[in-house]
Amino acid sequence: MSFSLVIKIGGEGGEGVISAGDFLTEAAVRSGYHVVNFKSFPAEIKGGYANSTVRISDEKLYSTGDGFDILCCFNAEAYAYNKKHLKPGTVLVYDSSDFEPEEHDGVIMYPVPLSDIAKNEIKAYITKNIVALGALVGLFNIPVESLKDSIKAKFSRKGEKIVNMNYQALEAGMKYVKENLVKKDGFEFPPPIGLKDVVIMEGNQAVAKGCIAAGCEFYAAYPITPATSVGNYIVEDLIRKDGWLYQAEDEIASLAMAIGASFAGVKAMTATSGPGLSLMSELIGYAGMTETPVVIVDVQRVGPATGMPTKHEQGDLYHAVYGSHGEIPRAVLAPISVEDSFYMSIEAFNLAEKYQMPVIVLTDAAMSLRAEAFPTPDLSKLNIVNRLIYKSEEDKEQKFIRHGRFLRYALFTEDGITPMGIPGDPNAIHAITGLERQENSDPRNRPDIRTYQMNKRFKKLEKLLEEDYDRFIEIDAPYKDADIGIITWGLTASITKEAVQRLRSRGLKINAMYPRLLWPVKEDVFEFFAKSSKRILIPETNYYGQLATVVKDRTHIRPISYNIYRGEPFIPKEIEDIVDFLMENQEITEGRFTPEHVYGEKAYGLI
Amino acid sequence: MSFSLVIKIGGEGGEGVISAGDFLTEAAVRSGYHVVNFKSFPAEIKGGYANSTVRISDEKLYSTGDGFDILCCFNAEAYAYNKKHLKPGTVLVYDSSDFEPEEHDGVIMYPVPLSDIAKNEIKAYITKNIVALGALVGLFNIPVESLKDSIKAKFSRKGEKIVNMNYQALEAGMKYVKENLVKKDGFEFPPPIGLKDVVIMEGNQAVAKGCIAAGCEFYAAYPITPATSVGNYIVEDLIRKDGWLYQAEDEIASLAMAIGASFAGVKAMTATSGPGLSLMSELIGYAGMTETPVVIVDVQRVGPATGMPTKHEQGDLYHAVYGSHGEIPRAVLAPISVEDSFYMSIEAFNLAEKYQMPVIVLTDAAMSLRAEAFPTPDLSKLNIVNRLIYKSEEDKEQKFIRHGRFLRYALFTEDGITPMGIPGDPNAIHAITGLERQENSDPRNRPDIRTYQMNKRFKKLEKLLEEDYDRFIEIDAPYKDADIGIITWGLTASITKEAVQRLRSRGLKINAMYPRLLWPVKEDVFEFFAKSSKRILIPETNYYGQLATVVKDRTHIRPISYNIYRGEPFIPKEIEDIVDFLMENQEITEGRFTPEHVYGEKAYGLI
Amino acid sequence: MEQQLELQPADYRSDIEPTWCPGCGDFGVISAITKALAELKIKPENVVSVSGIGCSSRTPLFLKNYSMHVLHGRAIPTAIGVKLANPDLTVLVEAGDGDLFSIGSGHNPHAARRNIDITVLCMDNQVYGLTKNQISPTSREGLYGSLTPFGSIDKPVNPISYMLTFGATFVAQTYAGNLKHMSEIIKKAISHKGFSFVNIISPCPTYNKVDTFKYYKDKTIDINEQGHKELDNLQKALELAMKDLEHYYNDSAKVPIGIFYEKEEPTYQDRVKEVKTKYKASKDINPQVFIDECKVLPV
Amino acid sequence: MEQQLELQPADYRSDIEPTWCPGCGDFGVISAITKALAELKIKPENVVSVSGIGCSSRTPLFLKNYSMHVLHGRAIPTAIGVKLANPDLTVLVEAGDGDLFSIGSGHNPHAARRNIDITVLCMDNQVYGLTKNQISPTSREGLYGSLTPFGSIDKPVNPISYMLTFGATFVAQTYAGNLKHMSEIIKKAISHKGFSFVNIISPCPTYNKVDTFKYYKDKTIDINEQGHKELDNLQKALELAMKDLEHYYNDSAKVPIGIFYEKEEPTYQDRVKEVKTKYKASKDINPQVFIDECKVLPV
Ligand SMILES: Cc1ncc(C[n+]2csc(CCOP(=O)(O)OP(=O)(O)O)c2C)c(N)n1
Ligand SMILES: Cc1ncc(C[n+]2csc(CCOP(=O)(O)OP(=O)(O)O)c2C)c(N)n1
Ligand code: SF4
Ligand code: SF4
Ligand SMILES: [Mg+2]
Ligand SMILES: [Mg+2]
Repeated sequence: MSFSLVIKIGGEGGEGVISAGDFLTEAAVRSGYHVVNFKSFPAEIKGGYANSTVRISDEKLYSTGDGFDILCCFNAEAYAYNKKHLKPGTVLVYDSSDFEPEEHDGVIMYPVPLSDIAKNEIKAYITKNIVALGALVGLFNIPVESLKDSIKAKFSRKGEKIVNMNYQALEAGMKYVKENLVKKDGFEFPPPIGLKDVVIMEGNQAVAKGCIAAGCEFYAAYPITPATSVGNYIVEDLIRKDGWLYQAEDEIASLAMAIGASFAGVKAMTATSGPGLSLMSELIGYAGMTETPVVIVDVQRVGPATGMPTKHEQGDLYHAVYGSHGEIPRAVLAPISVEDSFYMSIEAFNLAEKYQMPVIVLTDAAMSLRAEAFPTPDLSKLNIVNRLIYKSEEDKEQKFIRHGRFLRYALFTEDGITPMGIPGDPNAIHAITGLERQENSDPRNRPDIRTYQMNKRFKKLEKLLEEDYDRFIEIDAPYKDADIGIITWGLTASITKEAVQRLRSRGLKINAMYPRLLWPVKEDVFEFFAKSSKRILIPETNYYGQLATVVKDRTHIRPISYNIYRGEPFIPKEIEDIVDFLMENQEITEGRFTPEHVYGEKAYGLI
Repeated sequence: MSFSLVIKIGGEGGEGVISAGDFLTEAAVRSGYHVVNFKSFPAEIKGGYANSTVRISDEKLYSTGDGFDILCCFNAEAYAYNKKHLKPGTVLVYDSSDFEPEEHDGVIMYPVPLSDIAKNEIKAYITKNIVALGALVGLFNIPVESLKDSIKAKFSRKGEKIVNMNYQALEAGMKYVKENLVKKDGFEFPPPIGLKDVVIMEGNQAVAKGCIAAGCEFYAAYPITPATSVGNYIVEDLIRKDGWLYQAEDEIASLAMAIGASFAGVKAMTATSGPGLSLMSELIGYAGMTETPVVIVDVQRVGPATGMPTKHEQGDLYHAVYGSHGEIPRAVLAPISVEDSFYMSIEAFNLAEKYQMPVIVLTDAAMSLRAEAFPTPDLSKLNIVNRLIYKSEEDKEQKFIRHGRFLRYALFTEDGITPMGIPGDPNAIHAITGLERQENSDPRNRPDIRTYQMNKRFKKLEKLLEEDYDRFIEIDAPYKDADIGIITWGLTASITKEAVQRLRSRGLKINAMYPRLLWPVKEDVFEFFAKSSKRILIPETNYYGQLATVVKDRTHIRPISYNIYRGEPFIPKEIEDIVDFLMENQEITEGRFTPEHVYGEKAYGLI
Repeated sequence: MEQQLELQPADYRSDIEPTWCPGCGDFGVISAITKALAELKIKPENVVSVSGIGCSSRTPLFLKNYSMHVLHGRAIPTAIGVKLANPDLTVLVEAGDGDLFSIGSGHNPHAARRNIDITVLCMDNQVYGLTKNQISPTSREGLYGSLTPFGSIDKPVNPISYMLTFGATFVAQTYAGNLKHMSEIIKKAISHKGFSFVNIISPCPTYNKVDTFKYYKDKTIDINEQGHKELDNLQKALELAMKDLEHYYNDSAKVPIGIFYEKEEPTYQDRVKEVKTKYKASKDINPQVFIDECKVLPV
Repeated sequence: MEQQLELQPADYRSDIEPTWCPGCGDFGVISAITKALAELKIKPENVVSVSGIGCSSRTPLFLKNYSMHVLHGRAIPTAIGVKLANPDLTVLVEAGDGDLFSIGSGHNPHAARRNIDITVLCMDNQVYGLTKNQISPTSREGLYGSLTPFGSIDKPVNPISYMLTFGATFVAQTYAGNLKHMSEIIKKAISHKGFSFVNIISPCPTYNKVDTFKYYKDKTIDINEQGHKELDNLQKALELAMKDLEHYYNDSAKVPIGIFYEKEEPTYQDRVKEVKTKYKASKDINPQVFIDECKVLPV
């Protein structure tokens, strides 16, 4: 990376911390940079410490890095939270009308009276965050025209006056630093590169856009942090496309509605977080049992129970894979980035429709808010799969009709997939039921029929493994005999990618595998990968090592689990550290490890 | 076994098939025999094929055997279902006023006009089942006085007239066979042994009695087959003990109520089947997160969804172990017999109270109805555990009080267990919440606090493994180098015991392990057992091999799974057959197998 | 499936034999449903029957239209999904008193107040049949159930006044012993545009030994015949509804059957249409548009 | 904890600062609750506050009594469990309109009709606060929500008439802008033996820009002062209740506050006691008895 800069903005929730980060993100994209951000705020409605970290580079980014280069503090609390991370060479920009920081060796300090400027010069305290952006522009040569464009794009709906007030605030910040401060650091933006054909999306937005691109026409919602905004982002697109979003009375109703809509012939979904996923357990089983396509997005947050609703965790994989009484075919997908969230949402519908089963997509709180720019998807080039629908005229031999009854659950297809009948078609009238049933849907308790129907349902997963599995597995294994092979999923995969680059640049032989499809599992793909590495490491942000369980269940791999469960994603350095730790401890070949093992103390990461 | 007899009675549901089996069972117990039965009827309210199999012996029984010695058919349908199992040497007693069977080589036939005798002689068709019992008495010398006692015990509430009518029916059956049939078989009861100090219970009754013995005072119920009768059996005992059973509006409410009652200081439970367990997912997480003791009995039935409500399956282990979003400490218990159901229900409360967490007990549809006689439990000899309650006078240093606040979630106890405060106590006022929290229950998002609280909660399971685990694991490993070591659970364990006896008597070296506590898992206990056997076999009545997954997750064992999922328990012969199959195929060391592998055809068991 | 000029009730009956006990009220109900559908000439392929779990909830499996036998308590939200996805379908819910008023009771208010155009038929036997005799929310006080061997100590639910309060736009009661009345009411309920609710007293001779055909034989009274005609008067409807359970406490009280309330109001679908018009909704829009809107556009 | 002769409202407040936004109506509600408890002299250790999830449902965490902050929608069944386990406790539910009337709405009828002696306080801001602005079941038509950017097209729930219909024996409404009225009503609700429901209009200045303190300032009218005194008349209560939402459609309509209904009826606990008397219930019975009853006894 020739250029990479991490700017962290912290302050009181509601003071524009998050939107300042968003402006910076968008402006960077306008200028043609790669950008990734991370936002965090408390579950409480108002107040509390919020922060936004924006990383900008001229190369593709996988994480927001290990820390920050530039810290911009709107208040003393933000300073207090972050001061332990102020290292020599980092920059602190702070609201000098609010507080005075301590001395920090080698840290470059830029006091700017943000509040005073906003209040006294602009006469609008609310512009404090824009004043801060102005200061950053002045100090680091952030492309100001892009920033202005971003401001304009956001505020133009509110009228020219508001736009101008914000321009003024920006300029006041710039002016203040020009006139009062001397640049003492070396951080500097190269000149803007200019607009490329990219879109910029947040994680939940990418899910929403992916679902609409896949042809979703019905979405049943029940609000829950951090999933609600999938609905916020999709609702108007859906209406414009003559679909509908229905705010249901709870999550059970949501999934029931989605299943009803799917039965009626429409691609349907719901999105929720852990508590909602738990409530949906019984109906997930019903969708699997009745072979009804449906997509369930779970934007994971910290569990169990209410947990920490705005915080990151990869804690719902167990429930997604093993939850619900009895056994059903299902697929569990987990995108590893915002861009991937878009494509995996499409794939979720593709798998649900092709295999007539529930598909669960696992993202998480941090991913939901992360913004990324990526090449504009071209829908005409994407594969959109639709369910197999019974067409009487194609069934000349009337194979799917017996004694005048439509055989929704016919047992004679090789792959277990049988055509669906859609209400309105007089030739495919049938019932669906959660009871075990014979081919024509009549309930039956017979041991043989039961066994055949179970086999029918699970045969579909075998086909999936053959026809669809491989494209979901990204293998980055340049070494025949790597020291360590890392397997990981979701946001942790993204962060691991950066760590792997660094480790390799330090000469370590590290292979990596990033499965997006976590269930079902193709044993030989995992074992083939594992052969290339002496040891397998699975880092996850959960307690037990949930992917590790799935891997142990379905393959022969005995992995080393590395688990944090503090409500935050990994930083790349932590992945580096556990790898270094393992390099120093060659005798470790498996087992579960936590930061206590590596750091020998109770230091649990960033705040 | 010097004496063992299996009598199967089949007919139309509602015709007294089940109660005939129950009379036989009770009478056998009265005479001092060991007895086990298996009952099966359709989910439909009326009609359909029902049957009851009773096995009687003078030695302890683990299963109802592989088939029957004597088949008694009340109608043609029962005959049709069973005729393929009529082997030379077996006996068929049938209602000759209803149908005529085909010829069967070597099968001894006794036609008895059951319906006609009931209708014409007794003038009460309803006594057909008692007439049949009379015929059996006449033919096989079943202790008639015991049978009369059983009839009297059952009907005495209805008056002497009814008792006498049934006596008459019994005698009419006896008389008919004496006068009209010649005994051609060799089946014969030895003389009665006489009453011993035993109780006779059905599976769900044993659960109910165990729970009341454990001190349960509150039970929230929502009816569901096959769990409802736990409530039926417990309700009056509970009231007499000044407790209460509340019929809730659904399963979610049931568990919420049990949690509320537990918070108020009372031992509380609910019982359900798979669909209910799924609905409870979110609250199971809440109980774990808030560290509230609660017992959830899941009488498993065939899933997924509504499945086959009256049929046997071991399909809910995944959900019990891995279900609910996020991660909590919990215990999952599975009794292997009716007697065990009694003791494991007590243990469920013991573990829930000691470790302040939800404990799930898994039984199943077949176990729920199975009757067994076993030595009368002596409560004065049983260990009943109560929760750790905060007592201000014992906390002289006020360790659990900080700034006037009670530290419900104190982090400084070594085992993670902290005393509970019970409403009414002014010294332990506190809140519980599903949010991550600090020691005094205030919600907190801090990474360090989150990590500490997670560790606190899971530390409890470590203590459990140390202090309580071993007594739940029955190991029967007489061989140092067994050919096969079988690990299995629940009802399958019971059936396996008989198969193991037979295999050993045939000279095979088979070890066996029957864990009652399925979660958490103590790796070294499993691995120690596994060392004694060349290969490990895990038979289960589910599709995936759910215990196998848990074993693979938590130990190094690579088992051979043997799975049936037809809605019926194994018979001992099937366990023998898979073992024989494995003995012939020494190259098989792991993997998943089904009857197709063993029998090479699509023959799925008994009906 | 051959085209038929005249649809007969039998055309809506599947070939599975109902598994109900002899004498079960639900036999009457299914006859009334098929009769109503035939007379309304709604083609079987355009009907979707949705149910939960219970003896009554098996009804859709005995019908030859599109059917969803869902999970206990989830018939109404599932039916809503069907209707929203395809408003041209006739969507019926056929479920029990336990299914709709116990585990499913949280869904009722929201379907009713939104006036979603589905027809809910509650087959009310005042007991849990399928699970073999427990009290249901509509059980009278004192009724024996396996979990309440002392007799119910709960005041029963009043389905009619509930649904009126929730804002249902068609609310009626009928009785399984009166096929003609039943099928007429069901016809009207289906024809009504908006959320319709019909409580059907449908005795369970096996488990409810009190609320039997014999009990109801001379107990019902047709409120419409008795002069209740001003059907869009909610206050009046409620007053009448309040009397529905009086017979439990007063031997001489009658059980009102007939239409309590009926009012034409915009359905949920009508309102959705308005919104869609504002948004110029169209199936033809290329979703690429939605993607392109995420480009960082020049300002 | 020192013994206090006189309990003050502050004795019921924990030392956590409420995380509510400045100006949130819930500040008033918590003051009223503590005031009511202090005046009723109920010791903090004998109070259990139970809530679901929402801004309002945080209330129990800000109180210094026994508290259960449960899951979304599960406050009422949890509270029932507490009360049944220990009838001597004063059990309060403090939750939001969404919690109680959306996800939790299936629990209301059953608690009410059984007349379980708990007090349910609904902090009704007509919006989902905690999840940042979605319409709630009590939202007026047209209200903007993040999932309904076109404005709500749903008829709102009427909590008062619901609870009356369900059989609650104490039903009232009050307003967070009127501390005195609030605390008086809450006192009466707690004192009432049986199921009490109080709807508390408690504006959310952050997300509900319509139903504000300003809006309600001169809108409320005390029905009891206005002559509604015959409190055990259900029909009248319902008539009044039906008018509760009129102000949404008619600018000159007032919002009724006060007690709509109050009637002494046997509580669930009273009925339980009767049953237990019949069964000669006793804590002292040795459970060995229950085991021995399974012996096969000589006849
Ligand atoms: C989640 C769940 N809980 C419980 C059950 C068991 N169950 C099946 S039907 C039923 C009640 C049926 O009562 P009702 O709806 O009145 O129907 P009926 O049989 O009386 O017609 C219950 C509790 C279930 N199937 N699923
Ligand atoms: C099962 C579940 N679904 C959804 C949520 C998200 N959620 C939290 S609070 C809330 C609504 C709160 O509304 P209300 O009860 O009116 O409380 P308010 O915040 O307005 O006081 C929702 C949907 C959750 N916590 N759990
Ligand atoms: S149990 Fe009752 S409701 Fe069920 S089928 Fe029999 S009579 Fe009908
Ligand atoms: S969002 Fe509304 S309800 Fe929630 S604390 Fe803020 S003002 Fe109160
Ligand atoms: Mg019923
Ligand atoms: Mg609210």
